[in-house]
Amino acid sequence: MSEGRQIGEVILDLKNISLRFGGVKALTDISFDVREHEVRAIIGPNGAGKSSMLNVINGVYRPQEGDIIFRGEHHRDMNTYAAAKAGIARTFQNIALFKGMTVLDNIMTGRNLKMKSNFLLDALYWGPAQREEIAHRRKVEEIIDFLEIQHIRKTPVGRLPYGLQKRVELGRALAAEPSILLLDEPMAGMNVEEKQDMCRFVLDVNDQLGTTIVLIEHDMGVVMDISDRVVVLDYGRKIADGTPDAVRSNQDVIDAYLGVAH
Amino acid sequence: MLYREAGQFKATYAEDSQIFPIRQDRIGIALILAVAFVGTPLLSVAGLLSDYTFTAILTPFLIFSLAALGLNILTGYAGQLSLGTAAFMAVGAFASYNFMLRIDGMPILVAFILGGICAAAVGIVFGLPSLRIRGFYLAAATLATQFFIVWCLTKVGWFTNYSSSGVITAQKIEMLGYTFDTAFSKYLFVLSVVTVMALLAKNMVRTNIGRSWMAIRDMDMAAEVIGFRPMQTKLMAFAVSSFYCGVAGALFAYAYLGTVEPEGFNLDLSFRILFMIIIGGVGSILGSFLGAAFIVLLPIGLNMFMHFLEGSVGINLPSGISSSIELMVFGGLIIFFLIVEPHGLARLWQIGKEKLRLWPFPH
Amino acid sequence: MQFFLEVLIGGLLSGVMYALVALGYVLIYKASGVFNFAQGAMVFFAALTTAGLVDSGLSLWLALPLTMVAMVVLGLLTEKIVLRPLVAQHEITLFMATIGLTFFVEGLAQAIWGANVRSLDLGIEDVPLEWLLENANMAVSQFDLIASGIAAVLVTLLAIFFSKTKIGRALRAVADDHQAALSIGIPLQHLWGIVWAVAGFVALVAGLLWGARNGVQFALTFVALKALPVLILGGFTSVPGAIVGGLIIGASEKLAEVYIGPHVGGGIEGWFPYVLALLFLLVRPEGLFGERIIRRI
Amino acid sequence: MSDNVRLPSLSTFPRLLMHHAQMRPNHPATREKDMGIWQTWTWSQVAEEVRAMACGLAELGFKRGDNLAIIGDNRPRLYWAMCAAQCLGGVPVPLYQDAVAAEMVFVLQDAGIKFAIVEDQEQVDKLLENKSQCPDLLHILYDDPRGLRHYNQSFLHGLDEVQEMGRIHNRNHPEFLDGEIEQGRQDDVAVMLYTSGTTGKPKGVCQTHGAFIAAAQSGCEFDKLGPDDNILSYLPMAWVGDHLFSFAQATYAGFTINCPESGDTVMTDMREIGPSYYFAPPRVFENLLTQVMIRMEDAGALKRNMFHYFMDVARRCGAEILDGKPVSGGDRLFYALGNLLVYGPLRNVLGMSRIRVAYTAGAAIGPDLFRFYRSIGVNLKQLYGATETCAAVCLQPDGQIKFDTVGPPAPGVEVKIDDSGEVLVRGAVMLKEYYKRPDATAESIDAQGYFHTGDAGFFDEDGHLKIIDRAKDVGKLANGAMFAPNYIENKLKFFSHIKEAVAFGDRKDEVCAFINIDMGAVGNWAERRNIAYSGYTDLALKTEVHELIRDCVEQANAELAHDAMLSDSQVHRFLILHKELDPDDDELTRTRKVRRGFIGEKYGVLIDALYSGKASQFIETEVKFEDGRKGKVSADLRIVEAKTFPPQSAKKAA
Repeated sequence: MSEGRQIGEVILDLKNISLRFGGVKALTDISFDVREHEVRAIIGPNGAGKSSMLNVINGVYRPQEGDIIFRGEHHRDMNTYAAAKAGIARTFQNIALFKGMTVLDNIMTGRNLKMKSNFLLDALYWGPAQREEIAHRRKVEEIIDFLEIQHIRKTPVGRLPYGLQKRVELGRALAAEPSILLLDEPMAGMNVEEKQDMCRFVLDVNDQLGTTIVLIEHDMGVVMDISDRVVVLDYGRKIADGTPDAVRSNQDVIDAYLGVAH
Repeated sequence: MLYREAGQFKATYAEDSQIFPIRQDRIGIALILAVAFVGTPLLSVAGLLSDYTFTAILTPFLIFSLAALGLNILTGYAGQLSLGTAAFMAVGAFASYNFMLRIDGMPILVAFILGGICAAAVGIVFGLPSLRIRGFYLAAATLATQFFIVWCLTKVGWFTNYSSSGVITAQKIEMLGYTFDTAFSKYLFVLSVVTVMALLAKNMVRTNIGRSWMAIRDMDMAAEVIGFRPMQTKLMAFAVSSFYCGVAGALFAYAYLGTVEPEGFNLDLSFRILFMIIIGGVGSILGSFLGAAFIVLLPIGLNMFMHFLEGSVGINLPSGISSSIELMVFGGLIIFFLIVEPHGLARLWQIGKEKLRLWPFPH
Repeated sequence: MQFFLEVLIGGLLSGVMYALVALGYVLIYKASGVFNFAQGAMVFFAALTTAGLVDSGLSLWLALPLTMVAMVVLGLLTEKIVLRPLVAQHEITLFMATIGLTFFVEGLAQAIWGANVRSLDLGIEDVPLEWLLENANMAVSQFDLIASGIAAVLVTLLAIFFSKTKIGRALRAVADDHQAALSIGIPLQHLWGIVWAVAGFVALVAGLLWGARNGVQFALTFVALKALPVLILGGFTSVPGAIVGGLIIGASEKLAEVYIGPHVGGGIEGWFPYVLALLFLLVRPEGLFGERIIRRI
Repeated sequence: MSDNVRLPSLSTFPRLLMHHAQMRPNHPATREKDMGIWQTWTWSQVAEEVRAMACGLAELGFKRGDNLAIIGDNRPRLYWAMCAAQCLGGVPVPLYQDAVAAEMVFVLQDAGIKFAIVEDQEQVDKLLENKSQCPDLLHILYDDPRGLRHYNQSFLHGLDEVQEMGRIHNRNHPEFLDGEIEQGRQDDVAVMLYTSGTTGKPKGVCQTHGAFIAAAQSGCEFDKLGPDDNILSYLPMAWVGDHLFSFAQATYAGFTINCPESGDTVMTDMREIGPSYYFAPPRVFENLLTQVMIRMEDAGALKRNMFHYFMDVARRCGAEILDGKPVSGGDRLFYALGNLLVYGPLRNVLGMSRIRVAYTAGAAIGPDLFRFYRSIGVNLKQLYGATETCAAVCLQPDGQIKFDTVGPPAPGVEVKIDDSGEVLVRGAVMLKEYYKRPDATAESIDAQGYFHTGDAGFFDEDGHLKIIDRAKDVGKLANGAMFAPNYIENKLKFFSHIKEAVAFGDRKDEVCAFINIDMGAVGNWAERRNIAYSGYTDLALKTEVHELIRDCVEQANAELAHDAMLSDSQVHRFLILHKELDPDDDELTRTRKVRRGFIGEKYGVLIDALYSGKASQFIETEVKFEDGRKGKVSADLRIVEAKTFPPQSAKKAA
């Protein structure tokens, strides 16, 4: 695709992950890995456990069994803070923006882990806190510029249309300068034009910043277009894993998708 | 209409992120401060403002504003509903009293700060449940604070210096040899404290700490995922909020009432402050002031109205009914605001301001 | 041991009464997702209205239905004027609205009937039950026993109402899913109206019992505050939770007052139930019988 | 500049720039809304940037006499690039940034472009598309690297890198650039602007430093512009108007240019900056007014009545007060009140609070429109000029504003009307030549040194010039009466519901017209009447809309009936076109002038229908969409008769 991007070593390795809620099995013995700088897609019918998988990766859910190896370190499970600290950022299937805040402030929150100021300095403001705010504001403005959302900079996110909210949420995740970006259906509910824009942004992030991307997406065209490798889940189990072409021709996958139809 | 913003462009981020980015607002706030600091004292010296204005209206207004500001930080910004505001005020008041009482040469401001810190500490302890429970479970839990603290202050004699009636008499406010003993000197003292603390609060809510509160409030799961730690964030909100309430409580005792008993900080007071932020505006510094002004002025206005009814119209009202009507009006207004404008007077002001900025266009 | 039992039974009896008040909350919460802080004010309103009517010369048997009518009207009006416009708002907003309602109802009651303490005589004397006193040497109030009996009957009736009747099941459905409730064929607004009317009735009974016991005064509203820890303990959505919670709170509060109270200066009834409930919450945030909430994102 | 004498040391734009860098090093020269704030460069910083860019260009091999294409939105670095080219004795050639690739080829070839500085990936792509057809094109420099990471052509350079190269070059050869600037002469070509040309291929108009400085000087002195003025630079850089105002005058007087964040944010940015000096073609003013009226429609009754009441007051006396003419005390009082309640706030929301001088040019402006702005206290004036005359021939002086003339000739410019009625111009502001087109140069500059503007007009009793039409467009009706299509079209376009009009009538018995409705105004009108419509075509076919437009046409006819020379030009029949005329379909020029000839050919069937007395006509047209896709629009167009009036002028004259 591009010569600027070299797919590297395995950065995240999930081994035999099982997750249950009470008696309900959400994930059963799932293993797959993610390589540095690649675009890795997770697909599957509704209820296949895709979002649960992301939630395991960044510590929202704790799997009952399994091993998560992130950058060579073994974790029984992740916790959200450690995951964020380690450079895992994400967006959510149902937009999880901070509705009462402006676009600018929402994206600023994404930089919180990089801020050193404390509440006393914040309260006094003029001096170190202001300098820090301004330094981070610059970074955030770059993201705003990148995502082409200048015109809504100071709009409360609650007033924005859906497509733009998705974009702002991506901005908030990018603000953390993550090494792995988890995208939960970034293009769901968008029109063709918005999807194209979002695809472009995702590819640009991957390409220009070298960010590893794990995404869940329903639009098969998009998935096949932009991902390097695809893992397919169905009823909480992995049924296929490989390049888009390989997955497309996999009989289990075809059955699973046909199975959804009736 | 009054806003003429054409040409007010920002060439630096510092300019862009100032508290009042619009020049007309800066002029407005400067005027208000000038009137508050210079205008009212001048009027008072000239005899145009009575002591009553200061002791019964302006000073309590400012103190309640500060308490409402404290509650607003917790409830409005961090989204943790609390019904124990008065308890934190009580801690501030009684702690300051004891610091003044037991440590010789304790400067009054330091005592207030220490009082606030004690309140913050208590706030952290009673904020701990917020980590496990949310919503009105938490609100109900904060009632425990209210009952426990007041009980504690009543039952443990040490806090009230073993006063038989449980009533304490606040020491004089003295600074650098000057005693704030007149109505308007106390007002000026309170005004200064409130101005500084309001500024600090504004700074907090527009920087990382404030964003962390709002993030937890709006979408706690997402906040956690991007790296805000719920425990630190919520406890910090409890601490800062309680600190503000604590200082407000100390001012309440020292600059307003003079003598105070633990029962003075009852649930009713907590509710009153909650009402201030609901009517004034949840999640707004300005709203804290507007709400406090409203709740302080409302009974006075109602009373005048009753007098008017009795005096001019000749309707004889049963005794005690005015307090009942006051309750009804309070309750009715709360419901009215929640239905019609859940963001309170501050939002109304904001809408009005927006209209003025776009005048003559409607939107 | 005898004394302990005496205290325990006294506590359990008042616990049943707490449960009664708590039930008023659970009813409304289950049906409309509103935590009705004004339940206490409604208790106060009911008691004051009955006492006021009796004091103005009506017989108790005439005053009761009149009060009932007043309570139903109050409930319906609340539903219509306060809650319907706030439908789909955040639960905290609804909660705060009911705090406003509390003030309004308290003010209204006093504006109509005055702020004086009144007494309410139901014809049951508050004397120790002789049989127990003689045989077990335990002082258990006859009034408490009868009152608890009434409360227990009511609680049972409500529990049956909820689980067995069509309306009751519809109400439960409402709590879970408004759409599903609609499909039952009963308009949502009617259901809410019914619930508020029933809540008014529960408040009336509680008001009568508490009012006759402690006198009809403003302090009656604090009964509601007693019911809060019961709810925290039992869970906001559970009828059995309210009953068990009420018993636990009633008993432990009395025991604590008697056994711990003297060591710390007394008067711990006010906060002890809360602290107990809180400690419990830290272990089980959803309460005894509450449904576990999985936070989904 | 305080001194009126042009020192030889200030005879070129690079010298002027260096002069400002010395005189007012810390005064803002350029601002750009970027990254959320107005990034500001002072004159000394701009001089540094230009120096780096020029040295970088030199390093890449840019030499005296080379032409530098500049393509993009109004970006500071593109403005600086003009000066950088001039420093080296090269000639900047700004191109319209919205032109499609194929349209650019001609200019790139004609001007023999060797270097191009462009804004972004979009423009780079267009140039790459044309690269094979433009063998001269050696280097392409881009301002914004976004999306260009994987473009590895060796002739592509980021401006950042080039400037960095230039900085190093400048450190090694500190004397180099000053020496180059020193070599610049007043008579050197400073810029080449391609005329859009309503017919034929565009021509490159070569203007010297001397000409543009003369034009800038006369304008600045005329309106007392100084370093503290601010202008919003948002018009295409390839247009002579923008070049005069945002480059020549700004560099001459040392005032600040402000580049908006993007085309979409011009309104907001205008409001933020609050320029003191403003320039816009009539259509911009018209759009603004339409928006004002639409937004006021939504206001409450009280506010709306207040607005209309005070607008009446303003119509009565606003313009007079601005002109300093005597007005009754009562009116003054009402106007002052209106200023507080309506005009002031309105100027504020439009971003016009601080405007001292605003100009409009490029097309005729409707008297109502013109009067509106003047009456609310915006000192809007008209000017007349052409690319060939640095846009500066006539200016309206303060206090002598007429709605239908463009004012007396500017200082130092000589204007004459020849026998055929064509306007001729002579003076310092005239073009040097058309690039590589001696034939065209000879055709338009006569032996006496007059430039033939191609416009028809006359002087009124006060010596103000009145322009009627393009000279070549003025034709005759079959009965011999004068036919000035532009004049008629403008009259129609002054109605807010009509966006474009094309009049036909040369050598015909009567006048007929095509109409484009204004989507915004008519759409709003339809919504208020609950008329549902799905798009332009659907709306244009509504009977109600035809009625609406007929009223407009008949009003215009009534006015024309009063004009002695033009009363025969009343529109007898019209139709509403099924699609909007579009520069992408070659129906309009890039400056949105109608290309009557092209339209006449393309829609010949419609014209025939108009004159054949048919009631309707079917038409199918191919259209290009913005992304280059093509589609078809078809419709059955109704032909509408309009009432005409007997000539009134005879009575009036008598």
